Amino acid sequence: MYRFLRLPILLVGLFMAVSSYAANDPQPTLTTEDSLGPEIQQPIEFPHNRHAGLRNPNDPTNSDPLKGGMEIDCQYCHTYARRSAVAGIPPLQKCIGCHQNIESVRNKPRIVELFKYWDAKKPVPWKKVHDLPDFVRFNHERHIKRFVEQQNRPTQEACGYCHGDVKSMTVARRQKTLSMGWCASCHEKAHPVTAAGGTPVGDQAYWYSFQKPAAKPDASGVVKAQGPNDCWQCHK
Amino acid sequence: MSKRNLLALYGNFEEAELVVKELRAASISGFNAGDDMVVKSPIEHPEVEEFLGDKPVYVQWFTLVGAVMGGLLGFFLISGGQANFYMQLKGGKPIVPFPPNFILTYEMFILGGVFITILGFLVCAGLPAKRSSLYSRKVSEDNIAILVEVEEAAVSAIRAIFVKHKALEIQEEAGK
Amino acid sequence: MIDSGIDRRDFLKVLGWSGAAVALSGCGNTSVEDGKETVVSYVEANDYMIPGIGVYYNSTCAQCDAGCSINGRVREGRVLKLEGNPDSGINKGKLCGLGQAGVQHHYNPDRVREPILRNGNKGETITWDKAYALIAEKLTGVKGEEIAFLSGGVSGHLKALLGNYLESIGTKNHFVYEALAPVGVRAANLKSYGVALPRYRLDKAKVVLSFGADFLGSWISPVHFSQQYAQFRKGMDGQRGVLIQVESKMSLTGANADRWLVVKPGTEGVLALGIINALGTTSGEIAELVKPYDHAHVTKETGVSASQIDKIAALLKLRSPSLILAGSAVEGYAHGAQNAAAINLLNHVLGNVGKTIEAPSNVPFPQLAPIVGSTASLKSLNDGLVAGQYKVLFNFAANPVFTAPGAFKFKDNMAKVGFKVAFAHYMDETAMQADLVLPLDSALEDWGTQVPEYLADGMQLNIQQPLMEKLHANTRSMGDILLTLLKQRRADEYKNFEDYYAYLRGSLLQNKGALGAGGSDDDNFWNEALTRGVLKISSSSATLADKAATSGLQLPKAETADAKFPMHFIPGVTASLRDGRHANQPWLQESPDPLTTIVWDSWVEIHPKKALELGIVDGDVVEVTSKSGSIKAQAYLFPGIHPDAVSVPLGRGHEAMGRYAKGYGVNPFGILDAIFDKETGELALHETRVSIKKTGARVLIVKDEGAAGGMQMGRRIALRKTTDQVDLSEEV
Amino acid sequence: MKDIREDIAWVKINQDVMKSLENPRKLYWVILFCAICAFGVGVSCEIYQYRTGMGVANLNNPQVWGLYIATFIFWIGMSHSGTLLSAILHLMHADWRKPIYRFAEAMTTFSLMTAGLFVLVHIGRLWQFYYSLPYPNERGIWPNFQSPLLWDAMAIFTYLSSSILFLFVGMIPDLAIARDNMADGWRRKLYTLLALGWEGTDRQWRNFRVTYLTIACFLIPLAVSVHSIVASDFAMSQAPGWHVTSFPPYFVAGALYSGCAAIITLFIILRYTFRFEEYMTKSILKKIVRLTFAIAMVWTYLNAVEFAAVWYSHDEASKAVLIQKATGTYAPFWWGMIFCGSVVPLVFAFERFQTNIPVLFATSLLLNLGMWLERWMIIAPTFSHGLYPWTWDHDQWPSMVQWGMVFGSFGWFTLLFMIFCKVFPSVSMYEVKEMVYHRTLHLKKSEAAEQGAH
Amino acid sequence: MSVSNLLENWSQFRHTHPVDDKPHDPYKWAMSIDLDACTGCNACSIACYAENNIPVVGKERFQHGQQMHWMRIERYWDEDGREFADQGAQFLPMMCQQCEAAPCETVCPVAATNHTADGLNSQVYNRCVGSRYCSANCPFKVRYFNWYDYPTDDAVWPAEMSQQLNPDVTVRSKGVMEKCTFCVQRLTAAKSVAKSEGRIVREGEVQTACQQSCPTGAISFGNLVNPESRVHKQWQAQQVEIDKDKQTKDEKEEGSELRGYRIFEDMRPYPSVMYLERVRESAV
Repeated sequence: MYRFLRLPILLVGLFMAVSSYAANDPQPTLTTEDSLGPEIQQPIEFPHNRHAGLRNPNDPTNSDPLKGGMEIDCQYCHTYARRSAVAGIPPLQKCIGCHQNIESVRNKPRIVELFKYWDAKKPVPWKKVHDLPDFVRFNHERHIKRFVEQQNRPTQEACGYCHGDVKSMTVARRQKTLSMGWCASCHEKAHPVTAAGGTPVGDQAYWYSFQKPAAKPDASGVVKAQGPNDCWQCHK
Repeated sequence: MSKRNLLALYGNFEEAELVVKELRAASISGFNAGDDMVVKSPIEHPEVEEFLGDKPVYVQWFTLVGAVMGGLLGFFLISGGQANFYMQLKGGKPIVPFPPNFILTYEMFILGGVFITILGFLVCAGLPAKRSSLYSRKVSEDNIAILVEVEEAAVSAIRAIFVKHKALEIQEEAGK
Repeated sequence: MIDSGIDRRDFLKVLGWSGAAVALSGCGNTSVEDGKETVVSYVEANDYMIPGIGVYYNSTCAQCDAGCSINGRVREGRVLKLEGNPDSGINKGKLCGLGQAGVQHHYNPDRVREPILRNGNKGETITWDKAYALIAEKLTGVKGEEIAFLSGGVSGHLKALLGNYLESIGTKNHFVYEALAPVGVRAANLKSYGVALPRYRLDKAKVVLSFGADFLGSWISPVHFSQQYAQFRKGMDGQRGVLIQVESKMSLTGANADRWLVVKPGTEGVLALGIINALGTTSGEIAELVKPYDHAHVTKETGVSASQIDKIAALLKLRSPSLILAGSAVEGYAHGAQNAAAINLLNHVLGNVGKTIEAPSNVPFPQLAPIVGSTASLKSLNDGLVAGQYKVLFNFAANPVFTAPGAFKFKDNMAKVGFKVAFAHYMDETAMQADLVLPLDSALEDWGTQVPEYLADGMQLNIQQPLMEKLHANTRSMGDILLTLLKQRRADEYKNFEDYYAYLRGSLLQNKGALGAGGSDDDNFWNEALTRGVLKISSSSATLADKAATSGLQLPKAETADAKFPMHFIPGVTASLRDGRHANQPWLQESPDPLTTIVWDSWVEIHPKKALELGIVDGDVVEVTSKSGSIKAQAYLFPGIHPDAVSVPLGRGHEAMGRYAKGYGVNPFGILDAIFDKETGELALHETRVSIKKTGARVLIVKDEGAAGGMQMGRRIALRKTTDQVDLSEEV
Repeated sequence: MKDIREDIAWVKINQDVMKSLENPRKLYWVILFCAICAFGVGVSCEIYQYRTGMGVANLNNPQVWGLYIATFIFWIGMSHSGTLLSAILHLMHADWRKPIYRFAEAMTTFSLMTAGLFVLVHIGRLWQFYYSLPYPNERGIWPNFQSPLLWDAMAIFTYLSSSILFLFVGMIPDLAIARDNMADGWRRKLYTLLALGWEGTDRQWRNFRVTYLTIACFLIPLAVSVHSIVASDFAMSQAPGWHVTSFPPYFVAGALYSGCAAIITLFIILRYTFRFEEYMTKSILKKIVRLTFAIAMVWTYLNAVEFAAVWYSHDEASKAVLIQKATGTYAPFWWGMIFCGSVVPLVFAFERFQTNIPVLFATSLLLNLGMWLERWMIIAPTFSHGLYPWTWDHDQWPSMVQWGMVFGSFGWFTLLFMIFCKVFPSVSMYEVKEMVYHRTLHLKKSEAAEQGAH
Repeated sequence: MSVSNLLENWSQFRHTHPVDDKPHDPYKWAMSIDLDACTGCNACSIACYAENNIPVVGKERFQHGQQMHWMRIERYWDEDGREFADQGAQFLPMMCQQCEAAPCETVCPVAATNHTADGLNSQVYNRCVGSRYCSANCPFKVRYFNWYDYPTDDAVWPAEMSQQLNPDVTVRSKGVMEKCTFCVQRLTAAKSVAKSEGRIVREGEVQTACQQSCPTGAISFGNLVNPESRVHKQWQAQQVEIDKDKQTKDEKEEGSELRGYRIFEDMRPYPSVMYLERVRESAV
């Protein structure tokens, strides 16, 4: 008699399973073939790997750019990130500042192009790669402060949370979805207020939002708090 | 042993009833009045159940399961959604407030009940189904049809009963 | 060199800001869009230029003559918002709505962008070189007395430069015209206190009795007075200051008064003398003067009840010091200066001079001191125009075609001039009549210095500096234009000054000793001045006289009603539109008039009683006719006006000046009769008599106020207590 | 007078009803064309509004809702009588519902669909409508389940889908009849598909009966909840004139009322258009009319209760709204509503009018007008005369865009209804047969009893 | 959706605001407006236009009641039928009251308006679908709907004018609701600075645009839970408590000498703006 109950039970079960799975995992993945955002035509193909990439593993002391990266810190060029909500692009004078002394690449087409802009006193019209919708206001400063200054994480790791493995790219491309659910998936969790080795700033109470950090460390010995979750943190 | 279908049409319900009674009474080998006989009628005759024997209906169990699942799903979907990220206070109310959730649970309860009931109906009534090979459009007008599925051997006995009761029309499936 | 300190002026040039993309599509598109937008980036940037973070520069507000110092927020090379500069003694970090709308003057889409040679209604864009050459050509062979230069009030280095230019072309015909200048008050003050504008100290007064001085709205230095007013309301020793306002049409200040007294238009002086009479503390010639002004007489003339006069007199006696102000509403009559003098007398009687009326600072550099404008000056220009005396007319910072009283027929007279040059920001009514229109930099792109006429807090030289790069390549600073024109005449003398900036910097540095920075390094001094936006200069005080200026004080008898034009016409001066020069700033147009909440249009204020008599209801289009013309506007029933008067606000009714000004409202200047103050020769703004008539049309009044008409319907929204019900002493 | 003739032949029932599916008359095309035109007006208004912004509707900052929500409630209310009455009468074994319930249920479905359009039309950013749907998404957020609008959406979705299922399930045997009687063609294919292979076997009928009964049981509380939730859109808010405890029953009564009025209207139209005089008898009409009268009096009572409650309360703001309704700008409409809603139905009290078709037709239209006005009078006066006097508006009047969409909605409804009537049997054939059958049995029994008595 | 989260933090989800034991800490932004100091000059309103990218709608749309001023200055007359307004007018700046229990929040179908941890009533433009229910339920009617697409309207923001737009504030397109935010962009910036220094925002460190421009200083704004703040002191001096729908001072006799009140307090929205009653001299 329960013969004909099988189908509906199966269907309902399937529906429940799918919906609960979908509800638990709201993060979409990038659907392009190489799991990266679209390729972008920049006025000059800036080789991030050359500047920020790791040094030649065979000869770590050799910083000859032809043989590997130079491991320049992200913040050497993107200096605004730690001081402003926007990371910004270094002013042209910064590129020139180094390149006017590097004779070896002076005649490479990209560098020639760069000097053309300099001579014309025109800024390079770089295209935005991680271009969030206008109503989203991501604050670079806060994230740098939290991860790099407060928790002493390496810059490339901290930046890489959102920007991906830029040191291996030439022209930067998006690696994460940057969807709201993706941002939120981090903010909704309780994180340690300071990581091991991190430097506490002030009395630390001021970066939580809905939940106050616990007064005492939990069993594992860390004080945890949830990331800010007001809509107005990012949308204004 | 191959089986064959026979269909007889009758103009009114009383006559059909007599046929059914006789078919049940007659012990014809290869024919089981309980399983092999189907009565098709243009309207719903509660009496059919009486003379065909009480057959259970399971639709209400679907209803129960559907309604309960709908209600539970409703409540937990809503409360979970509220409690999940961007759990923010609204209008000074708790993040998971009961009155609105009950209202929505109530609606989901009904929604689940109705949907699963329909599902149950389709399952229990065996719909959608292919049309059986013997069917007369007169059934959808005013005739009552009696469809039997019998062993080859019993066909003639059945047919005799049909004829005896002055069937308006008898259809017989061609032999295989 | 890359890293060396970049001069502020050069800096604007090398910034090379690329991001023209302004985020406009606020909240439409929701997906991440890589590579569609360009990043804001610079060629070179100073350390403090961080994308995403605003930089603040100080400058001076040019929206009115008060001389508030502004603090402009600049981000990514664009000025975004103006705020008050806390270092300024005048506005101390605050800024009124008019001042804040200055960015809309700068970004106005209707600015003139190229020099235009006009021929009738057609205009032809020409180059600056051609324009300069044209001026030189037109001036050759023209005698000095055939040239007239009309300007608004000017001060600072621009004034000096202008003076030099006028001298170089040999003319003395500099007409300085301000439509709403307090001329009558100045004259009376000179008589009573020996200075034109003393420092009023509302904050020290316990009672302020203001005769038509809209010091919170539009009078002299409203932001400064508002701050004083706040202090005055808090009061000393928990005793809240009392404000009584006497006027015929309620001003913003009147709306804030504890008692608003409506008087018959023009009889403010009578009431003042009546109060002196009621005080009963005088003797000698003053007592003699006020003797006829007993209660019966005053009540009959002014309409103010005897008990009210006694109450005021009692209050003035009880609380001292007080401050009596004579404002713009009292000076607009043929006996305006007399009116004001009668009111000033009350200060003398109450002994306020020296207490709440203080001596102003002298301006140590007379060449930089402001020349104040008046309508009398326009009148003499107009007379000259009628006589066909002028062949060349320059116009700068004035719009007489719009603001001259209709009786002047200024537009027609101006046509008689052979060559008219207008230095203009917009194609306003006067520029439309000019032959050559030269586009000026906006106040936020320009260099300059300014000395306000009313020095609120000691001598202060205001610095004006560009907040951003020029918006339009072909506009010029007035200073640069004058310098170029001067070089046409006296090339040798000015060859050292590359441009007006160099002139300004040079002459300030030259005088830095006198400016109180004798020892400091040039660059430091200059940078400090730019950073602070104001130069506070120690200076002597003028001497204040306390004269019982009774001689010649004679107020006219009550005049008999004019049957044809029975109503008094009071041109309303609103805080945001003033004489209409900023009517093309949409924030000001859309900012509701505080009293009527009407926007984007003109209206005729009529007292409800009078309206009932005439069968007029809200929104009826009425025709207001004077001897000189007539205007039609919607009626607004207003409980704050004398029943025998109607009022139409000034500032609207432009026929030119771009999309936000043109065609909104009517221009009451056009129906003003040419009646002048007997003493000062100034136009008597309030002396026009009108008749009003329903036209039969009716419109829906565009206002913020809802259908409840400013009533609370018992909802407990805006509550009020009286002073005997509250204890203010404990308040924070 | 009988609800139906007992001697009517079953074959004739099939024929009569199937005839309504045959080639339409000219009049049908005319009506259909008009409906399309009207709908077209509505659609173009919406396109204009979608592109330009809601401002073209001449809504303003206190008056944010306007006719859209008023008409939305109107259509929701209209939807109530069909399914709800059908379900109640089914449970009560009132077999006179049988000839009329099909079109009434169709009316429910279509007016709900029309109401749904108004939700969409009303939304300022229609292109972001999906934000209000609860589904897991990449934003990681859910709609606000505390909002009565969401309850509304949920209730309407449930009601609409349940009504459609109820209508469909009840129609399966008729679809089988249509399938059997239809010549080959797309329609036959359609009916074959929709009939799901129904053959009228005993197993099918058995499950059918239970299912139909169960859904009817669910539909009654559902229908009541739908309109009381619509009422809570208002009653849950703080606005004067809305924050009234009697709103939910008031809305339900109003819904039944307007639905019944609409049933009368459509009854008369169908009776003439498809010549259903045999089935849609005056006797049945009389029953509906009496029911409508009863509901009209309930509505009148609840209306009076609402006014009385406001009048005797200390809520000055609500009182002000009431006074404004009776004397202000909206007074003509408000009194029109009282007249149409409470006075006009008194016609139904007279027996001779209960079967007077022209009178009933006119009256039912007036009732509908009254009920539309009622909804408007709930919305507009509260907005224009709300809590905060400063924002009281100056005689806000809906623009042509709003009127166009209201007009268009009637076109849309008519369009759907006209198509339905041509595609699906608008009288339930098998149930009329049942009705005839049972009445015949009853007749026989009573005849037998009579003879026995002799 | 984690049901485990629901069960784990159940007690947290059942807290109510502000009457329950859930105090704002460390921030609760609040305002107090001294109506005696307010002169009705409109400087605040224009400052708000400048700071928050508020569109100027023009005469025709204003006539239709579609104005967008987040801060409006209301002017009330005496209602005793006097011939002249000889007691002056009453001005009242009205903007979003940032209610603690905001009626608008519960009714938004898409949760575009919520209560933030620092006590603001947030409005998220990009989430808004434009049902306008919040405005319908707002007792103060301080929510403004974008009836037209102002960003693309050349009469509102021609290319030149659009350069003035504040990049910190989203420009609202058609179909979204907007309202006063207490200049949240300034608050966030100030909080960010303070966070980096490991402290809370100091009194006076952040000002709203209206407060900054007000020539008479009628508007005080600050952190209500910071005992140093002027707002805190004012609320305390006036004995106005945020979580009361009837102030205890009103039952006491000396309370009647205090000027502090909140509009529509008895409807229990718990507004964050306290007004100080206007005072009139009784001697004249």
